Amino acid sequence: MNPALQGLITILVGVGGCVGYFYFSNQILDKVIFPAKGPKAGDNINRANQVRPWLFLFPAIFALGLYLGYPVFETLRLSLTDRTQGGAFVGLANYNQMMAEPKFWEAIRNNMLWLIVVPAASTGFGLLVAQLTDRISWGNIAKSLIFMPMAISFVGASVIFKLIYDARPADTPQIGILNAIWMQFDGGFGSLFVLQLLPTIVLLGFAGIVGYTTFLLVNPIIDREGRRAVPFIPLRLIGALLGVWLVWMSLSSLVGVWTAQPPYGEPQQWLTLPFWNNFFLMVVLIWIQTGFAMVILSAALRGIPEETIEAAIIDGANPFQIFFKIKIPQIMGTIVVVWTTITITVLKVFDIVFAMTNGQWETQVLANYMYDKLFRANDWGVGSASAMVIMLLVTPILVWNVYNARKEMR
Amino acid sequence: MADLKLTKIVKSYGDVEVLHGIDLEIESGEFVVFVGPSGCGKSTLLRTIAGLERITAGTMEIDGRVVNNIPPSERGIAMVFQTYALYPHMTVYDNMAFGMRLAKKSKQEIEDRVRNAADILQLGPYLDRLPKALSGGQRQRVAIGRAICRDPKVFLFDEPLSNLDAALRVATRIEIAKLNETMPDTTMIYVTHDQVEAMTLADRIVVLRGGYVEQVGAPMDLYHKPANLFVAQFIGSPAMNILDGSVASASSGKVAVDVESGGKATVPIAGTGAKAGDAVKLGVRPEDLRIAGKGETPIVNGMIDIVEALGEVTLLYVQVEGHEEAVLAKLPGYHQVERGTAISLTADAEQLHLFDSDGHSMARKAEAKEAA
Amino acid sequence: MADLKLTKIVKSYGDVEVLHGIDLEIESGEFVVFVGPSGCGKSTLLRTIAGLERITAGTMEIDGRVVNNIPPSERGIAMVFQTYALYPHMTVYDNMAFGMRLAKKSKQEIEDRVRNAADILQLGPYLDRLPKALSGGQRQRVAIGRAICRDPKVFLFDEPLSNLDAALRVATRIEIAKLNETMPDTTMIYVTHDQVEAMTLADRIVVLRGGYVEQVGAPMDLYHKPANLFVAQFIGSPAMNILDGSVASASSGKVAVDVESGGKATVPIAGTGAKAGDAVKLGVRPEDLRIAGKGETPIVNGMIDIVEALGEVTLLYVQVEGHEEAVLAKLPGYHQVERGTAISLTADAEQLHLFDSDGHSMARKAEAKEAA
Amino acid sequence: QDLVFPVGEGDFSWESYNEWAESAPDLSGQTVTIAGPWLQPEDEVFRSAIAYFAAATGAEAIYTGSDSFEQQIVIDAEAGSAPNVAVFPQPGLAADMASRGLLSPLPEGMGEWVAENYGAGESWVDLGTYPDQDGNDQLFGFFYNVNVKSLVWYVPENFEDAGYEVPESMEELKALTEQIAADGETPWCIGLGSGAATGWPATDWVEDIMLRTQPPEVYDGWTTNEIPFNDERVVAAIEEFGWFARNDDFVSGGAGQVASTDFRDSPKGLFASPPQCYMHRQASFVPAFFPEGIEFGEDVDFFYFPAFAEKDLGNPVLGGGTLMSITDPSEATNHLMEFFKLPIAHEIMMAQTGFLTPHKGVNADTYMNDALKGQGEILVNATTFRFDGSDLMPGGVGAGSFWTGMVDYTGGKDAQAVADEIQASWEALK
Amino acid sequence: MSDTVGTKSALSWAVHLSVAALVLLWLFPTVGLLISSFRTADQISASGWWASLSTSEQVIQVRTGGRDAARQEDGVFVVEGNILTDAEDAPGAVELVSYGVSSRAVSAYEIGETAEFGDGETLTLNADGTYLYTSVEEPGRRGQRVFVTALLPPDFTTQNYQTVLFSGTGQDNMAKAFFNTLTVVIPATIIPILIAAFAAYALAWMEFPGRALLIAAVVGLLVVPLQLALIPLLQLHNAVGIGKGYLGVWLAHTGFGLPLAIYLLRNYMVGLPRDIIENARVDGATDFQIFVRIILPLSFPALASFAIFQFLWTWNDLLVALVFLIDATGETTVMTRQIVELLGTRGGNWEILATAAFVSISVPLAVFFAMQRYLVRGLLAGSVK
Ligand SMILES: Nc1ncnc2c1ncn2[C@@H]1O[C@H](COP(=O)(O)OP(=O)(O)OP(=O)(O)O)[C@@H](O)[C@H]1O
Ligand SMILES: Nc1ncnc2c1ncn2[C@@H]1O[C@H](COP(=O)(O)OP(=O)(O)OP(=O)(O)O)[C@@H](O)[C@H]1O
Ligand SMILES: [Mg+2]
Ligand SMILES: [Mg+2]
Repeated sequence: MNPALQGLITILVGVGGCVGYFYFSNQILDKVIFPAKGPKAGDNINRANQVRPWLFLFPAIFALGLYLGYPVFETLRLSLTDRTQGGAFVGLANYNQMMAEPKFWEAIRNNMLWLIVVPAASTGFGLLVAQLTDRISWGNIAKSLIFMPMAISFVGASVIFKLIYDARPADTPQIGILNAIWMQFDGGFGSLFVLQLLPTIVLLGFAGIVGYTTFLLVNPIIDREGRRAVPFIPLRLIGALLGVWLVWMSLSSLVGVWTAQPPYGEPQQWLTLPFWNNFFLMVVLIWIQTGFAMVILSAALRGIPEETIEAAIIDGANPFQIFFKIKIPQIMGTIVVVWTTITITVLKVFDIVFAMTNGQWETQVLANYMYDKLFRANDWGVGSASAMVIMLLVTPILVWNVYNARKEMR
Repeated sequence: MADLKLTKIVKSYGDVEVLHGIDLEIESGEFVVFVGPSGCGKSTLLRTIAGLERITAGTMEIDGRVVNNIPPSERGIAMVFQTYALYPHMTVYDNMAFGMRLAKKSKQEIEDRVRNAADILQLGPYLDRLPKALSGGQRQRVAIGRAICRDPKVFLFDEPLSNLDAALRVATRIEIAKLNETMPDTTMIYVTHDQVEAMTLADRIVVLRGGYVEQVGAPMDLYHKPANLFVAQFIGSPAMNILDGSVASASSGKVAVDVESGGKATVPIAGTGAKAGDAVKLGVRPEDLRIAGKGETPIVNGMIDIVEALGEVTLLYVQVEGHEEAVLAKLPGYHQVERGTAISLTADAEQLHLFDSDGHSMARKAEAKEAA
Repeated sequence: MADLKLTKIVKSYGDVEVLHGIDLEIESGEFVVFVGPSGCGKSTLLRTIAGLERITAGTMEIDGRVVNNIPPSERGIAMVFQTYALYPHMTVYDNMAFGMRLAKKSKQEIEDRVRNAADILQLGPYLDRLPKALSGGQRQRVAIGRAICRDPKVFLFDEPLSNLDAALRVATRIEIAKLNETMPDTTMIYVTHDQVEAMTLADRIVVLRGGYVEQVGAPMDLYHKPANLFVAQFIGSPAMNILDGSVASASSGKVAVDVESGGKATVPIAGTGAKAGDAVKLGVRPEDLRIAGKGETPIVNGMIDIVEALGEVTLLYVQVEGHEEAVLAKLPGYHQVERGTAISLTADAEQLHLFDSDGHSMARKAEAKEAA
Repeated sequence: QDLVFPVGEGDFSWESYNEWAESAPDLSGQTVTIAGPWLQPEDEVFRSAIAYFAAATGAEAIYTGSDSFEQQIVIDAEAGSAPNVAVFPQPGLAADMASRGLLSPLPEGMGEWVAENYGAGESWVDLGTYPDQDGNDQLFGFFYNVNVKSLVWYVPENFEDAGYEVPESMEELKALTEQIAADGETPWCIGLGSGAATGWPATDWVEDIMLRTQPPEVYDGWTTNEIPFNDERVVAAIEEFGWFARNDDFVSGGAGQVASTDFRDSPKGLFASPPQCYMHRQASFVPAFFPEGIEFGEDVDFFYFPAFAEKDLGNPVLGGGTLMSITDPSEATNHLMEFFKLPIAHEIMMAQTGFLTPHKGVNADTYMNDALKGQGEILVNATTFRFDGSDLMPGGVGAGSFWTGMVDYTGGKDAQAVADEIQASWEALK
Repeated sequence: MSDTVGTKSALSWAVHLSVAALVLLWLFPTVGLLISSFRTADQISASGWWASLSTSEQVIQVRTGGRDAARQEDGVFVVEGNILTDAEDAPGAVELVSYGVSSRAVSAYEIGETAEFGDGETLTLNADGTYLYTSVEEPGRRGQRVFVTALLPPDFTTQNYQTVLFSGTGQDNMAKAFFNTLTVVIPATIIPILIAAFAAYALAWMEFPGRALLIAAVVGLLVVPLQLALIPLLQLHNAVGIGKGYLGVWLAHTGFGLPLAIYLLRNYMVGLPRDIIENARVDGATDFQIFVRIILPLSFPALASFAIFQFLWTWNDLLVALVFLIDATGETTVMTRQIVELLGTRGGNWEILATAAFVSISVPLAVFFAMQRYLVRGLLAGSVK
């Protein structure tokens, strides 16, 4: 049979089966079990309506329970047993073993970096693009182009970036763009400008923005002594601490920028530069996820009532003040949702690290660590234990989301 | 303390010209209301004054200074939006303080001004609330308060009451009237759909239609001396009844009209232009109609279609032959009348309005004299 | 062709009881209007009748059948929502036909009924449009048409006009009144905020307050004989002026009242209960006040605070000593009065209302007789 | 499917095939599924080889390749949907799966046959024998497609231009290395990059050097961890590798570039103009990554990675290879295994790709070219043949810490420290 | 606001410029890949892709004619020919800069100059590529190696695409893989959306005990790493007889995609106007009818947006397909796998990598561009209130 035809039939059967379930189960409920006829019509309809949510939910609950719920418990079980001993219960031995491995701690440290940088950068860029393209004529084209990486698989993206990071010996033409640019620097004024002045400006700007944001976060707490119940004090404090840390980080890197002796004229193995290589890997994910953030945030920006912006204009706010003081607070909810989604992606994505460095040169992350344990070392105990750690890391986000969902229900 | 002068203001969106050269002068401290049917350009005109829209041509002057290119925040205006446009993430206090903070006013001054505005509008207890915890009327007051805090020279309102329910609308309207009195130097420009608001608040009303100014004048002038059919029908609620007719005879100072549906009327008109046989339109307000006494020539004969008794007045919808729309009469007091009974209505000659076939009002005798 | 009987209807949301045992009988073909301040439970009551909310206690009967557990679609009702609730993705025709299609009516019947409803509401030209291509008034007509198509025994309206602008509101109100006449057998229940709607449409008005029924009666009864202070102030617009006072002397059939601000009034009251010195409240409607003639005892003496000239009437806000709110007088015609001038107002004794300190109305003489 | 080489034509060993084909039962309707790591173009070649099995028996033999074969076979076998035959790229995983009861022993008599018919036969049997679930040693793996790792590739004309000679001993090789560096040129191209498997080429270096600095017994002890990984002899071998790889003058791009240069890219330096390096140590399969149009023996050639002349350890050969195991036994599968004993099953491969076999019965003339024939001879004549050590170590070491350790080492980490870490990870696995 | 007085044009320029910069930055990697996919392996490893757009100076190796082309004149062997055109893989017409005959001195001679080297060998190379080679000894089979420094014009090839799409059995397999992939992806997109939509509706608009708990559970399951689930689930599939196949892979994708689908769709549906749903109820619609006739059409933007996301994920997925679909018989294969297989042994070849990556993103890109207008207005309202 023609594969196209075969595919079509299979598709029809699959989708039809699904539609059929919903249709016929409802029909049976309404027509056979609790027919809306006869003397008990009213009661029957009521009863049918009590059953119906479960009809609607059944496939979802079934699939979720089976494909996601069950593995969670299975993982928990595996993480407490040892297969080489025939599945004997070993308590926390796997966890102990994992904790003893420096690679694990390296992965934890890197993961923390990823968890801060990638969601922040993706959301930040997404927001920036969403805002900037909002009112320009070719905004939709720009958005489409920036969304494009979403269509590229992680592995494909890794290929693309490997080409970018490629290094060739010094006297041969570089085929990696990054090194080609790097080789242009010679320690002269150009390099001074691009490698020291520019980063200094960027870093100072970044520190400034973060510092200002931190100030905004803390301001309501210290200002106007408790005149108002400030919402989310703990969240604000955490945010503020994070902000202070980021400011400190950027200021200390400033020192690095001016004291470091860049190895001019030598092609760099970007993926092997310790610490920095993490960032080169993160760039890939940021490149992909920005499109996602942008799409959702741009919709949220459009949802802001125009009048509030006009009111701010009349109040004398400049474009930056409008953006930071009027727009951002109003779409905070969306920002957090986007942030959450990307955070979860970060925790789960291992393909990029796997394909580009496989965790070597100190780039290990938890997801790849887990994959390593599961499929290379065939150590299901430790692999499952690390999976549990991944899930644990998500708990704060989970709690927050559950809290939100409950609030919304009320 | 600002007079506005608009000269040949044109505003186009792309190819669509929305305002076709508006000339308008507004004096310092005046309360001017823009009215007009939906889409006539009221909001657009207001927004060009605010600077939220750039004008395509013409000159806009505030206090003698051309402001065509001055950004909104520097025009000394404040604006209250139909949807309140409160910043949802800020408390009432912050909403009001926002503009002043941006202007780097001192803490003390901000505090003072906010308190002052809150006092005027009785918002004191709500300063720490977020807008979503306020009722509609309170929100609108916050929006007004925010504008007051700016201490503007020109106060702009774009249908500020249309989202409120009837009772609140009345209450807030009165507050705005009071505000106008407490700030006698502030020019206020107010856009509304609502008859009553326009009539009660305005020093002068500007009637707009399709991007043109139809008439400018004090409320009672518009009510009594509409410049044309449009204004006549637009001002006053329920709207003026318009009856087709023709001139039976035109003596100097008096025009006798045969109403198409059979009635007759004589209108005192400064004797210009009208001659027997001309098609004219006769306007008479529902509240001017009364049941024709014996011996009086009725203007309208018809059959009662609907009776609405509102307590102090009774509305009669009278079906008149050859006239599609019912003629509405508003009679004071309570009238027990049956649907379907025949009725004859008349009105005092002084209350009648006559329009030529182009819809222009024919000046009444008294007015013509005045004008002379 | 359906009478409703509500017995001790209680509705709670969680711990909050919103309706506290409503008893109400509505006869077949009646037009009943629910009024009351925001949040009093009007919508909730209407929705329990529709079956959209399950009642917590009590019995609801339609046509003698207990419908407590009958789903909305089986109750023979149709409902028009404040927000129209049109299906945005269906044409006008489909919107109206949707319910009938679900009920598996024949194509022909659907066609007939939709055409019929479209004729009644003059929607013929719009049947193929999507709701977004209609104006507000047209949308509301579609919503009504959709309800008509269901050929309901009970027609429910929840503030159907509140999203329309003034002119449209009047026009649509009239259409609903006509509808009521074309469907004389259909019971209609109508929720509104709007005085005028309530007065013009209702056969009977149900005044709700905080989940209790305050008074049920014909519009003119409520206007003339409010059962208590709340109804008195609620019905009629502008609201009745309430003046504090005390009984000076109470002879049989007449109570003399000293108004706190200095005036005096004599109210004809069936001589029950009132005795000299009792604190009472005197109610007088703005439209009943007139400028006290020479020799007349004024009820109110005060100073004119605001004047609103509306053309056919003039509103005077009179500041009265010891009385926080201004007393409002609505005088027919145009009055040229200055702010700040002193004024004395009075009213006919028959137009005065007297309430005891609990706010209950003291029955007037005539009424007491009637009741007897 | 058409057979690539018509039966009866060419140098192939047709008689044994025909003989077997005649006696083979009719297996029409049966299917044998084979999963392995070969992808394009090897998969096509392999399919062309098993086509002869299909032609003879009527059974359908289906091969599917996958780049993540190692993970997939584990998942499939665990879940119970394994193919009939799995082609393992290294013994470690096979041994692991055997101990979990996921493999079936090869048919009776296979062991004896290998011992008799393969060069260094016993060692091939040993490499394919693992304890099963119950701890009993059984033959699970049959080696098919072997490669020789002790090869150094070079461009003869470049040597000619510079006047260099092919070195005969390790001492000469080191001297040549120094001389090339002294001439201002770069002697070696070394690349350890291999995506997720980055680091493995270095393990081959270390293993090769181990065989050249220590007796085979030490090597064997090392691969089983009887001799710990951080033994000084192992550390010395690592440092010997460091002599080549950690000297900026000796490797193209400098030492820093070694770890991240893709092993598939690194031989290209030989062919650059001017050349980026003169020598490249890599296994027999590397020609697949040479630029197009390179001719064996002319544009490129290889020499044996020599032994130290002063150490009397003979000419040891390091090799690797794929082995076939039965993951889901069936009648047809057993017959397929029989088929792989035939010379023709090897010759078809030899004639089309860089396939080497220790099968003594094959006609060496069917090798695709002389170079391969030479490698085949190295293989058959090896005095000491040792299998790739990292492939023998447990997966967590041989495909884990050893790889990453070598990357760390080329990155500048101390050899002893690296060895200690690897040893620690090995102990953790026990 | 677009037209607010006083918006500075400098600012709007800055906006345009920064958007342009960002777009370029985002586009850059992909452009590099696209260009690389039109170059040969040797070109890619010889120079950066950006250089391929202009003429570049490169050293290339060519050979003179060998033994067979030589004729003997006066005791010396003479070979004449044109190095630029003679050989099969000759570079064609290029501009020559210099040449050399030893790998140690690749540009020792000017064009036109006569080189003398070895034991009495001479070579003269002219600008048009013609050469004269003489040698006292008989030349080798393959002739003298010559290094030429040449200016190579931009040169692109579609060969890579032919290799990826049409080489050998590749053509059949690609077509088959394409339809197989569609067979996997379309139901794996529609089924979870359908199931999620029903569940989302129930969670948003139906009253039943345990609703909040279920919502919480859905959020919690967003984070389960899927690698863990593979073996137990495949075991299960085998146990219940689904084995490996389309049904299995659909179910797996459904299970893995559901939490996000339910999360996003529920948030969207909660935002739909309550009155419409109640009105439908008064009109006599059952929940099923409300869902099908009212909710589904109204949720179309959200459904479309999620469909795009799910489509991209399933299209780009390899792991789930490998585990749940592709069995040892090789009957079923998907695009991603086909591409990975192509990369196979030649994994180091950028040109195949690049081409394969482009082939694999072409369909998702087409889908995206076809549906992007829904994306831009879709999800939005939904994911956030
Ligand atoms: N951005 C725009 N682009 C094109 N036309 C516009 C734009 N904004 C307004 N218009 C058109 O300008 C005209 C005037 O609009 P405007 O909002 O001023 O009317 P309005 O009198 O305020 O009406 P309403 O009473 O309904 O608010 C309308 O016909 C409208 O369609
Ligand atoms: N779902 C709910 N949960 C809890 N309380 C509710 C709910 N719905 C309504 N209420 C409360 O019930 C009371 C009556 O509400 P209802 O909507 O009937 O008022 P209403 O008279 O229709 O007011 P309005 O005129 O503003 O529409 C209000 O106090 C409201 O807060
Ligand atoms: Mg407007
Ligand atoms: Mg309500």
